[in-house]
Formats: sequence, C-alpha cells, structure tokens
Amino acid sequence: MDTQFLIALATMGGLGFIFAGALAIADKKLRVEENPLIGDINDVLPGANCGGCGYAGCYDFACHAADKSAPSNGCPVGGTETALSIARLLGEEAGEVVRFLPRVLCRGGNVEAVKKYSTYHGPVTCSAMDLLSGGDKLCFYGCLSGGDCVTACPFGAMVMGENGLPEVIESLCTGCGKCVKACPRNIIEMHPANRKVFVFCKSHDDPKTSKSVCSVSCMGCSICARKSDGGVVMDNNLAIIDYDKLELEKIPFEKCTTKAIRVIEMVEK
Amino acid sequence: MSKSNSPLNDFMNGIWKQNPIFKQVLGTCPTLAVTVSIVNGVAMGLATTFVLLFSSLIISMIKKLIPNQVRIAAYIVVIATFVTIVDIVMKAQFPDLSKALGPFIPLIVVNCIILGRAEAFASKNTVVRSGFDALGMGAGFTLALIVIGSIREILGSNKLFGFVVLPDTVEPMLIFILPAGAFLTLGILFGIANNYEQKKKDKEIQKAITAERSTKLVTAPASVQTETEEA
Amino acid sequence: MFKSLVHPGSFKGGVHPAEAKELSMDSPFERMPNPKMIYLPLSQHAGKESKLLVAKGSLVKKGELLAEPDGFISAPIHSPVNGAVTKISKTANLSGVPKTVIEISVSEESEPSYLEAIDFKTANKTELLDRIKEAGIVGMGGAAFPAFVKLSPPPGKKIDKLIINAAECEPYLTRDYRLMLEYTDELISGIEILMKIIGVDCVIGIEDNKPKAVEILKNKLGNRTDITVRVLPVKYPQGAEKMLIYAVTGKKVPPGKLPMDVGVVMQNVGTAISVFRAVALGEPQIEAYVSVTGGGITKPRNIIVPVGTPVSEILDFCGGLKPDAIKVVAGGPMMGNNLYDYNAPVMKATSGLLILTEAESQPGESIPCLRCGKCIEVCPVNLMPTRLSQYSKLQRFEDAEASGILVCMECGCCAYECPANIPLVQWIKLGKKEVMKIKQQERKSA
Amino acid sequence: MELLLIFLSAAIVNNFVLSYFLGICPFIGVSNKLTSAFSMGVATTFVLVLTAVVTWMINNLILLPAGLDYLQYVSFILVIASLVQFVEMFIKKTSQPLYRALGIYLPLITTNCAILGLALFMALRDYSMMESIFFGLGAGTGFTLALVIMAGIREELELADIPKPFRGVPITLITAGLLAMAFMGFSGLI
Amino acid sequence: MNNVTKMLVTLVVIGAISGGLLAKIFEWADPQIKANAQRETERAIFVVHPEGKKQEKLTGIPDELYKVMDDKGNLIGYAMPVKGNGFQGVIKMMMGVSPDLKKITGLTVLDQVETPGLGSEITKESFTDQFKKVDPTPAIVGKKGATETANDILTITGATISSKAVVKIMNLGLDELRKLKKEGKI
Amino acid sequence: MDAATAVELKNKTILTSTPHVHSKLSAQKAMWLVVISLLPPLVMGVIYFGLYQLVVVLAALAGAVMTESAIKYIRKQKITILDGSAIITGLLLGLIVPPGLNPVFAFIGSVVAIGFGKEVFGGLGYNIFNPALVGRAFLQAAYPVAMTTWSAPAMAVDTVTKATPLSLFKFEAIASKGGVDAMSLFLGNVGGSIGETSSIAILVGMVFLIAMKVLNWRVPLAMIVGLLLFSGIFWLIDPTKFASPIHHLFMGGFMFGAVYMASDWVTSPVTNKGIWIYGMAISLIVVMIRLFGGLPEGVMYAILIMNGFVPLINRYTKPVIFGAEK
Repeated sequence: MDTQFLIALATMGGLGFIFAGALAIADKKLRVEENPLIGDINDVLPGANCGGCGYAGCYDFACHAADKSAPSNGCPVGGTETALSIARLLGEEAGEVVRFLPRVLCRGGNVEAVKKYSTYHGPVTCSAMDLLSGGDKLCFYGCLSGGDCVTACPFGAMVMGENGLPEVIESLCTGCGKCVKACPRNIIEMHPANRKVFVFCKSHDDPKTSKSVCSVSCMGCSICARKSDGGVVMDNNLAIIDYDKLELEKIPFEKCTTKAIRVIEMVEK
Repeated sequence: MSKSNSPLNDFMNGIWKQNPIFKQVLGTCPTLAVTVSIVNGVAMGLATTFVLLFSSLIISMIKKLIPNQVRIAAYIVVIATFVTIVDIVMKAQFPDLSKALGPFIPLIVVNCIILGRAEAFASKNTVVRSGFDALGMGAGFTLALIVIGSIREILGSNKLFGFVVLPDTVEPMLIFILPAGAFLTLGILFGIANNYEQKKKDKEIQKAITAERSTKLVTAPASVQTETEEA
Repeated sequence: MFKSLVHPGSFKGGVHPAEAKELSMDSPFERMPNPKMIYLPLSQHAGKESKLLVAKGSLVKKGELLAEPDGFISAPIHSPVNGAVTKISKTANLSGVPKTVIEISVSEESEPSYLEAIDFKTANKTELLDRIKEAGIVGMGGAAFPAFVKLSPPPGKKIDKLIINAAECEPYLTRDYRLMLEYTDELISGIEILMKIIGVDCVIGIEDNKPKAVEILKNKLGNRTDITVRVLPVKYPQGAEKMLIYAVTGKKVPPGKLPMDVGVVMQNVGTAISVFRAVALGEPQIEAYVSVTGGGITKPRNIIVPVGTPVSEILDFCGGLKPDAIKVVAGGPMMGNNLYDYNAPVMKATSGLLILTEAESQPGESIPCLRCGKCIEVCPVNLMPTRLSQYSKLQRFEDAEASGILVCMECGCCAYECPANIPLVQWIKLGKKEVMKIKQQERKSA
Repeated sequence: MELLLIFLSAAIVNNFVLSYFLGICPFIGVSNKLTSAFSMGVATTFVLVLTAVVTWMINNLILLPAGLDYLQYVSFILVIASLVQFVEMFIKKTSQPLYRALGIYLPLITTNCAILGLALFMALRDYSMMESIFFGLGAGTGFTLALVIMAGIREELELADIPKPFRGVPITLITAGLLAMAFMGFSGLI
Repeated sequence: MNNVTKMLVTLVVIGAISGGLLAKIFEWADPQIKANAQRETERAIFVVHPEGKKQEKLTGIPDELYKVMDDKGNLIGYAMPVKGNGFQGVIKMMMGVSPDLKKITGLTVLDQVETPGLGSEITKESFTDQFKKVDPTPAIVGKKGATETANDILTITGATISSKAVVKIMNLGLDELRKLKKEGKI
Repeated sequence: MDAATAVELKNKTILTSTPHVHSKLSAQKAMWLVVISLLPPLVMGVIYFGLYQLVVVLAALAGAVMTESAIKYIRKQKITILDGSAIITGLLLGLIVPPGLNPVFAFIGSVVAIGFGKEVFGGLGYNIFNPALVGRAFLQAAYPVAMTTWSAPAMAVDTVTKATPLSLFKFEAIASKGGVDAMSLFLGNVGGSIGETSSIAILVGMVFLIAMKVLNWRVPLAMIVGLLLFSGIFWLIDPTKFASPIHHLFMGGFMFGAVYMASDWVTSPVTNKGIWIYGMAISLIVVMIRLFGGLPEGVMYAILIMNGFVPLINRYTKPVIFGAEK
C-alpha cells in the first residue's frame, strides 16, 4: 500500500467523518418535527392545485387531511381511488364518494333568448357583460354565452355549444366546481350525477316578461307545483324542485309549455 | 400496471415520455453549454449515461444501508466519484475531448438528472429496474443533446460532425454557437415538443367531446315524451 | 416639491375631451308635456330600495308619497303626476338592473298635493333637514346619494366648508349651466339653506368655460364673503368630488374616506335648487332637469320632465334621432350609462340624455395594452389603470385590491385616452365588484 | 480594485447564468415570482460565499499540499451538500419565517451547478481567500440579478398572450437567450 | 447500531472507498495525463519552430522557457508560453523567437475563449503567420485596415480587441525575454 | 317611441361601457405617424449612402411583414399588418444596419425581430424587448463581420476612412480634436448605420412625434441629459482621452436610439418617474460601454438591457395613490 492511496483514503474518510458528525449533531440539536403523513398524503394527491377541495392547493389539503381537519374523501378530483389511499394512510375507511356534476340550468341559447336593440361591444366574458346589464340578451337571469365557465375549467370539460350554451363533457369532468364559481348569473349548480330532473331556468321575471325575453323560460305558471305534491315549489315566479319530496311520475312534463322542466337522459345512438 | 414495471418500459420511459430535458427540465446547464457540436453532445451524453448508470446501480444497491439524514451527502459522493473517474479517464485517453468539454465534466456531478433519478427512482426500486431506468434516461438525454447539437452545429458553423455540409455562400450564424443561441435553440425545441404534446392532448379531449355529444339528449323522460327534441 | 408648478387649484392628470357644450348651452329650459305613462323605479338613489306604499289600482296625486325610505341610506318617492297605478313590476332601470317599478297612467293636471311651505329664514336646522329628507332629495351629481345623509355628519366630524359643485366637467351637459343662469336666485337661497343646516361658509366651484354663469353669480352675490365663487381651469374630471375639494381647499381625501373626513360637504347646483323648492314651495323632488344633446339628436335642448318619463318620449319631443346616431347615454359621455331600452325612465338624478354619433364616440376594436402609460399619466387618483384591468381580466383580484382598485372613481379618463381602445373602466368596474364581493365574504366569515 | 473587478466580472460581464450556463435549473424553476426569486438569490449567494470559504480552506490546506487535486470534485460536493443541509436545518430551527421564505429553496441549491462551478473556478484560477469571497459574492449577485430580472419579466409575461406551446419553460429560455444577447454588450468591459 | 454511528460509519466508509478508488485510478492514469500534456507542449514548440528537432526546458529562471535545437543540437531559438487577458478570458499562446530575439519564428494559440468565429480567428494561421514578418523591436503594433510600417500587424475585422490582446501579450513576452537576455540568463 | 325610430335603432345602436367618447389618437394612427417620422432619416440615409440602401430597407420590411403574417396565420389570428407595427419594426431594423448590408441578412434580421422579438411573446403589446433591436443584436452576434463593415458616405467631402467615428475614437484613440467635427456628425456626413448618422433628420422626426403626442418627450430628454452628464464627467477628467459630450450625443446610434428605440411604448416604463430612471440608466450603460467596453457602440445593448429591467422599474415606480401620500 502506497502512501498516496492511504492519504486519499484517510482524507475522504476524514471528511466524511467530519460532515457526518456535524450533520448528526445538527440533526439532534436542530430537529423540527413535522407530521410525516403530510408528505405521504401529498404524494397521492393529483397535484393539479385546482382548489376544488376548498383549500389553497394540494399541499394545504394534505396538511389538513393529516390532522383530520379535512375529510379523506375531500379531494373531488382524485375520486374514490385517492380517497381510499388517503384513508388507508390515515388508517380509516373512506366514506362513499358521491360523484357531483355541474348542470347548466338555462336553455336560453342564441335561438331561444330574445336580443336587445343594441349590440354589445366589449370584452366577451360573462362577468364583463353582466356589468352592462348582460350583453346582448334581454333576460337578466340566463346564460350570457360568454364562456367564463369554459375558461375556468382546468380540465377542458366545458365546451361552448353552437347555440351559445355551455355543455359539460361528463367523462372529463372532475366535479371541482370551478365553473359554478365562474358563472356570474349562478346558473350552474353541482348535483349528484344520478340526479336527472331539473328546472332549466333561473328567471324570476313575471310571466309576461319572461315569455317576452325567452322562449324556454319558466313562466311561473305553477302547474307543476300544483300537481307534484310538494316535489316542486314556486319561488317568486320560478319553479324549484325539492329533491327530497320529488316523485318523478307526478311531474306533468307535457303541461310545461316552455319545456323548462326536463330530464337529462343518456341515449345510445 | 404490470406492463409499466417491465425493464423495457423503464428504458423507453426516458426516451420520450419522461425525457429528462424536454419533460422534466433537468440537466439544462450541460445541455446548453456543450451542444456547440454533435461530437461534444454525444460525448457529454455518454459520460452522463455512464455516471447515471453506475451511480443508479450503486445507490439502489446500498439504499437500505444509508440513514436518511446523510442520504443526499452519500448519494452525491457516489456520483462525484464516478464523475471523477470519467474525468480522469478522459484526460488520459481523450485529451482533446476533455479539453472541449472543459469544465462541464465535473458539473455532471450536479446534473439534476442524476441526483433526481437517484432520489426518485433508484432509491425506491430494484437494481435491475434502476439500471434500465438509468440507461433510458441517459439515452433520452443523449438523444436530446444530439438534436440540439446538430441544429446548433449546422446553423452556427455550417458543419455536421465537423464536416462542412452547407455551401460556402451561406454564411454561418455565429450566434448559434454563443450562449444566446443555445437558449434560443432550446427554447424553440421546447416549444415544438410542447406543441406536439398539446396536439395529442387536444385530440383526446376532442375525442371525448364528440363521443359524448352523440349520446346526450335533453328531453322529457321517455315515458312521457311527446315530441322529438333537438339534440 | 413640484406643487408650485402645477396650475393652482388643479390636480395632476385629467383629460380634455371636446366640450361640445355649444349644442345646447343657449337653449333655455322647456317644459315637456306630460307623457301618457310614467315608470317610477323605487330605487332612484344610492342605498336601499324604498318601501312601496301603494298597490295596483291606487289613484295617486302629484306630490303624493308612493314609497317611504327603507333604512338610513334611502329616500322617499313621490308621485310626479296625477294618475292611477296600473302595474307594479320588476323591470330595468337606467343601469339595467331589474328593480321594482311603479307604472302610472297619467291623468289631467289638478291641484298637486305638496308639502307645506316653510320660511327658511325662520325655520330651525332640524326642520330644514327633515324637509330635505321628506322631499326625497338626492344628490344630482351622479351618484344620487340621499342629500340629507351628507348634511347630517356624525357627531365627531367637524365640517368647515360647503362646496357647491358647479364645475359640470362632463362634456356636452349644460344642465347645471342653464340652472345657474335661469334659477340664480333659487340657487343662492338653496345654498343659504344648506349653509344654515351645517353652519359654514360656502364656495361655488365653477369651470372657466362658463363665463356667463360666473358673471351672473358674481353680480348677484356682490361682496358677500360667506358665499364665494372659485373659477377653475377646464379639465375633466374637475367636478369629481375629490378633485374639486382639492382644487378649492388643497386637501386630499384619503382613499376609502369621505369628503366629511376632511371637513367638507359638497352638493350639486341642482341639489341646492331642489332643496330650495322643497323648503320654500314644499315641492318634493318630482321633476328632472335634463340636457338632451349630442350629435345624434335632431333638436338638442334643455328640458324639464316629470321623474319617470320614458326616454323614448323625450327623444320624440326633441325631434327624434338622426340617422347616424349609434348610442344613447343617460348622463354624461364620460360616466353615463349606455341605454339599450328606450322605455327606461328618467330618474331624479338624471342630468342628461346624450345621443352620440359614431364620429363622436369613436368605438373601436380593442387591441392588447401597448404600455404607453397614457392611462397612468391621466389618472387623477394616480392609479395604474392598465394594471388594474389586467388583474381583473385574469381574475387576480387580490393583486387588484392591493393596487388600489377600490380607489378608482370610474371617471373614464384612462379609457378615454387609451390608444389601444381597451375598455379599462369596464374591467375595473368588474374588478371592484369582485373585490367587494370577496371583502364581504371575508367580513361574513370573520 | 482587483477585488472589485472580480466582483463585477462575476456579477455582470461573465454572469454565471447568462454566459456560463451555471444554475439554469433554479433559474428556470424559481423565476416565476419576484419574491421567491429574490429569496432564492439571497439564499444562493449566502451558500456561495460560505462554500467559497470552506472549499478554499479544504483545497489549499488539505488537497493541494497532499497532491490530491483529483479529489476536488468529491470533497467539494461533499462540503456543499453538507453545508446546504446544515444551513437548512439551522434556519428551520432558528427562524420559521425565514425558513418559509428561504428554506424551501435550499434543497435545490445542492444541485445548483453554480456552487460547484464556483468552487472549481476558484481552484482553477488560484484565487486567494479574499478573492474567493468576492468571487462568490459577485457570482451570487449576478445570479440574483439574472433571477430577479427574469422574475420581473415573467410576472409581466403572465399577462401576455404567449402561444400556448411556448408558455412556461420555452418562453423563459427564449427570454434568457435575448437577455444573454443583451448582456453581450458588456463583454470586454472588464 | 444507533443512528449517529450509522451516519458516521456510512459517510466514512463511502468517503474512504471513494478516496481509495480514485487514488488507484489516478495512479494508473497520471502518467498518461502527464504524457499528454508533455506531448501538447512539444507539438506547440515545434509548430513555432518548424525546423526544430529537439527541445529542452530551461531551468534556473522564473519563467517557463524552452530552448529549441535542430537535429545537430544547434540553438535555433526559444519557445515561450505566454498568456494574458483577451476579450472574453485568458489567451494562452506559444511563441517562438530567434536566438537574437530579433525575429519571431512562429506563434500558436494554445487556449482561448474568445467569441467563436470572431475573436477566435486569432487561432487561424492567416493571423498568426503575420507575426513572422514583422519587426518585433521596439514593439509590435496592431493596425486596423492597412499596415504601414514593419512593426504593424493587421487586426481582424470585428475582433480588434482580441487581435490587440495578442499583440500586447506578445510584446510583454518579448520584453520578458529581452530582460532575461540582458541579465545573461539565456 | 315612434316605431320608425325604434326600427331604425335596432341592430344599429351599440352597448358599451363608459366612457362614450374617445380621444382621437388610436394606436394604429400612432404607428403610422411613427412610420412617417422615419422618413427623414431614411431619406438622409439614401442621400448619403446611395439608392442601394432602399433595397436593404425593403428587405427588412419584407421580412417583418411576411413573418408577422405567417405567424398570425399559423396561430389563426387576424392578420394585423395594417396596424403598422410590423412595418415600423422592419423599417427601424432597415435603418440601423450598416449601409450596403447583404439584403438577405436584413431579411433574416427582420424574421428574428418579429419571430423572437415579438410574436413569441404573444405579439403586439406583449413583447419585453424592442423587436427591431432584437433583430439587430441577433445580426450582430450572427454576422459580426458583415455588421461591422461600414462603407463611407458616398457624398462625403472629406471621406475619412471606412471606420465610423465611434470606432475611430475607440480603437485609434482619435478623440474629439483630431477626428470628426461636430458639424458633420450633426448632419450625418459620416460613417454609420443607414438611418442613424443624420442627427438633424432624427431631430425633425422627434419634433414631429412630440407634436403629435406619440412620443413621450421625457425619454429622449432623460437619455440626452444622462449622456451629457456621464460623458461630461469623463470629459472633464481628461478631455484628451475622452470625447466631448457633444460628440457623444451625435455619434453612433444615440439620437436614433433615444428617439425611435428607447421610446417604444411597449418596451419602455409606463410611469414618468420610471422613464427618467430608464433613460438615465441607458445613458450610463452607453457611456460605460463606449468608454470601457469591448465594443465601440453600446446604445443597442444598453436599451435591450434596460428593456429587461422595465418590469422591475414599473413595479417600483408605482405612483402614490391620490390622498394616500403621507
């Protein structure tokens, strides 16, 4: 064994010793406890930082999930799989995650809704149009067709249909609810995916006005409310469905002249 | 899932899906610095692959023995050792290349690809898989370097592999062998890569949209439906 | 440091749009015949909508109380005509928000049911203030803030100056100018009433493009020291509250504060005249003094109409629109509301109806911000409008708030000047709305 | 004067990021917010100066006398890795706000080639202790400068309508290229 | 084994293995690296002295300087490595002069980081060969556009600074040689 | 309302936010005014350096216009050639290259200017760096030899050499006294880029732009004040070694840069305070590069570098909100 070899050996060994020692001491003296669960949970989250859970990003949710101030199934994007993983990490069983989907409750598209005299000039976003009494359409309650919900969707699950009404692509939708927040007219609502009957109108206008501004509005005739034994109630010229009392058979769909109350159905082509 | 665990898959991963440069944005420093010519790019790529392979193997072998607090320090010493070996061997055997790559050989130590793969893959997987992963990453890195190197060499000095490929009348754009040109080239390539991915994604979304549109109807329930409705 | 260099009595920034006042400045007020129908919104003022007191079918008399104030910041509504209530519905008011509206079919004129006249020389402060409240007088400067609220500052605030805003800095409008020429005595008496209520001296701030009005006021006032006239350079928005206070007193109203925080109460010329009429004649605020002008109207003129008169009737009265009219605006060109429903009614604070042609309004495609900085240069409150609008566009409302979006008074200088034609004010309004929403939520959750 | 020149040269003329391609990863990664860019710059500068001192000692007191210069890479990187870890722990313990501001960037610094590059340059150029410190300071300042300019630009670019494929890393690289082009004006200054 | 010992042992062992391994490899490679460097220097020396056949390093002086002999062992000149600052960084060159220091026999650039394609043109023979023609006393001068006297060197278009740096370094090297000559050391 | 009016109004009236009137200066008009203001330097350039320069300028113009159209087409956006901005970029680039440059290079420069300088950032209004200068800097780095080969003005009475006054001063140490007199600098009868030599033509353009309110006069003023100040300091230290401030003012591309380049709306600070800082800093860098740097001229680089700082300057020169000052 030559000296060169030994010196090299000793130098590196020595340096290793010094720094390992320093780090060991530092580790002892300077340790700060952090819940290791946070990191683990963060790892199983989708990492889209969409905020659908109501917390400021995935890491924040992980922090809250770790000390159980957020439910393990709180991540709407990750779905059941993520919920199960988190639950497993936390040592609990996850509750059933009900899938929620956004429903656009207005059918007053470019064809149905009546336009104003004046054409709107300005930024084509719903929120900006809402400021100027709603862009081109006369209705104060309906869809503005500006596509704020489409821009807001981080997953490309909202598209603007040809008639100027947004459509939800269910297979891409994660139920994060951003479109709901984006809509200045509050016509998008989250509903359980299996809920199919809706009143597709939000207008509180009196019958005459609502008929004059849109051909598919709920005119507040209240026929459905009278026939459905509390399944539908009237609120200021608008039919509202009470899903707890709803009995589908009792709703007189054929009596609704504007077809405001309808069912979503999947039909195979 | 079982398919993605195969060594071949680990290898292919690095070539495009998780290409260290275009997807993970790792190891940009040597990428920009050495790609003035293809030869340099290839040499750098091979050197990096060598270090990547051996350090991944060693790290996945000894991962259980290392306490967490000195994990980074230990890994990086292993990496640095292999880099030094490459450096010494190159100086002895390929002095010209060693001169061209200059100070960038030692910087392989801090190439984020290597520590990144050590952390993200080798410290969690078996020796065999780590080996293939390292090879894949190395190959992806080398390929990227070759692409960038060839563009810069052609545009910047009219040459490819050191041979003149464009007629004399075309004056080379020197900027491409300068730092600024390196940034611009990589930026544009990156944009092209993103564009490709974007298109792929858009297609998927488009597919989902058309699939859904054909099946969805807003109507009264079938039982009471009285008239045909618009789709 | 540079204060001395600035024109004394002027603020930094501002713009000089074409004044175009000559269109209507020489036509005296005319009384328009009563329309057949009156549409009376219950929300003609800042604050809460008034509480309805009549029902469909009620017969009402001119001056009769139809709705009472609901809360402190609110105002009563009186019937401007004799007639019958035909319908109570929710329709758009001038700003296009659905609000409750009383529809009255107008019948023959007869004895109005006014309040009792008061001799303001002998009446005390509370009597006068109560009368202003009862008569439903709102500020005529644009915001339609109930006048008595401004006149009853909370105990801690010491007021040392009354400023009468006669700047009328909005281009085109000539209402205040005509009021000053034709109702000079009423104006001075109205000012005296206001002075009596708050017990301070008064300054009338007026732009120097109204020499006739200055002359007549100076003549009438003579050597009075309690009411003085301050002539100010023409610059928009010289008549904005903060700007005028700065011009007259040199005090700056800090962001988020009110004029009374710097010891100032400000009222508009029109308000002062309404105050006089309410006190001396017992007449509630049921008439609107309106300039109908712009390049798109056949006969520009100044008119007096009952509050609630539909715009369409007024347009017809003024000879109808010219073929090249493209825009009808309620208010001035800088801050007025664009109308799309010409059956919308004139309200208490409506100062003008403006019919603009394309050449005048120059609507254009907007292009991305060119960062020329002109909006920043002209902003009278030193904001960065382009930044604010971008934040609002990208929904970065926290950044917008931090950059002072709530200080914006929507004067429109920035958008007027913007070479890229960006609807800056629209974006900023949107941002303000969202910031307020967020703040409200915070307050709720806190 | 000599020291000042070393400082300026490292900070501006031969900017580590823009002309030596050192520290590109954090340059791309952490330059999207001005505040974090500045924090990162300060943290890096701190580590750079510390590294300059420690590696100078190791190089000149141990490696060179013993003829072990081939151990430079290994020993330098060991020093850097341990230093960074140590600094991270120290800040985490002593000041939580500082940790939140700087600490999260510290693990990134280990693999910042600017640090190792600095140590190797120093060794190559035979700098004295004092020169090394100024070199480290200059390199750190240059790094911070590049990072802060970039962050300023990127915050501005958030408002821009950049073609989709170019958003993020590509536009950062292109901007860096243009900046590097602009900084060429300084060449030959010192 | 507790954690601290484990940490210590791990790093010490890894460090020691690394040190040892590298020592062994270096031991194997060192002669070759030295030989490479030697070959490089020698090649440069014979480039600047094309007729030279043998070279010998001068000892006893502070500078690195080589005596160059023809195959008969006659001194045909000196070769001196010189370096200095260029436009972007250090320029290293090998300079050959006649024994009386009156004539430059050759010049080759060993190392430079000048702007590629511009400053780096100083490595081209079209530039370096100029030095063979000029009169190095009292000093060489870099000129733009056209040469006027025998002392002038034509600078490269667009790379004036690099060219002038080369001239400056040459002059400094020559001064050094003249000093040595004066002192009788060569 | 009577039915006729209503029908007439329908589909014709518009609904916009406030304000309802607008100043006469639109961006498009401003751009064309800049194009007009570039004519005097162009004419002088052609007079001094010959008709061939028109080919160079046209090549640059073509490059700019074609690139912009192509990119807009690919991005499926409206083609916006008529807004004049690409034309300005092309024209500017054509005027800041050496006379007699290979038109192919001018074309390439314009392609880069529009591609890398502007469109990659999203097009008009979003670019960080002045596009024309990006193109020029690219050419300088790509074809350094061609970009530093200056032909003498054909009309010059006392043709000095092929070198520009700046490089004379830099490399041959010909300071104010021996070299070029201030008058020919002012008239532009010297070597230099096509459009930059004639200060008087540039001043004409400047006065026009200021009068039309397109140019913020603070930019050129800040730069001129800064230049006189910083170069004056060195001149006072050693007038034999350093050129006089007046020479600095009219030498090289300073005036052109101050009037047409630094003042570009998009790439200069938005606040007036910021503009002072920006202008002075440009001048400081110019003086440093001219006096101590490796290059004879630094106006282009100085402006580009400060373009990079503009976002930071904007951020830290935010005006104090009315009434918030303490």
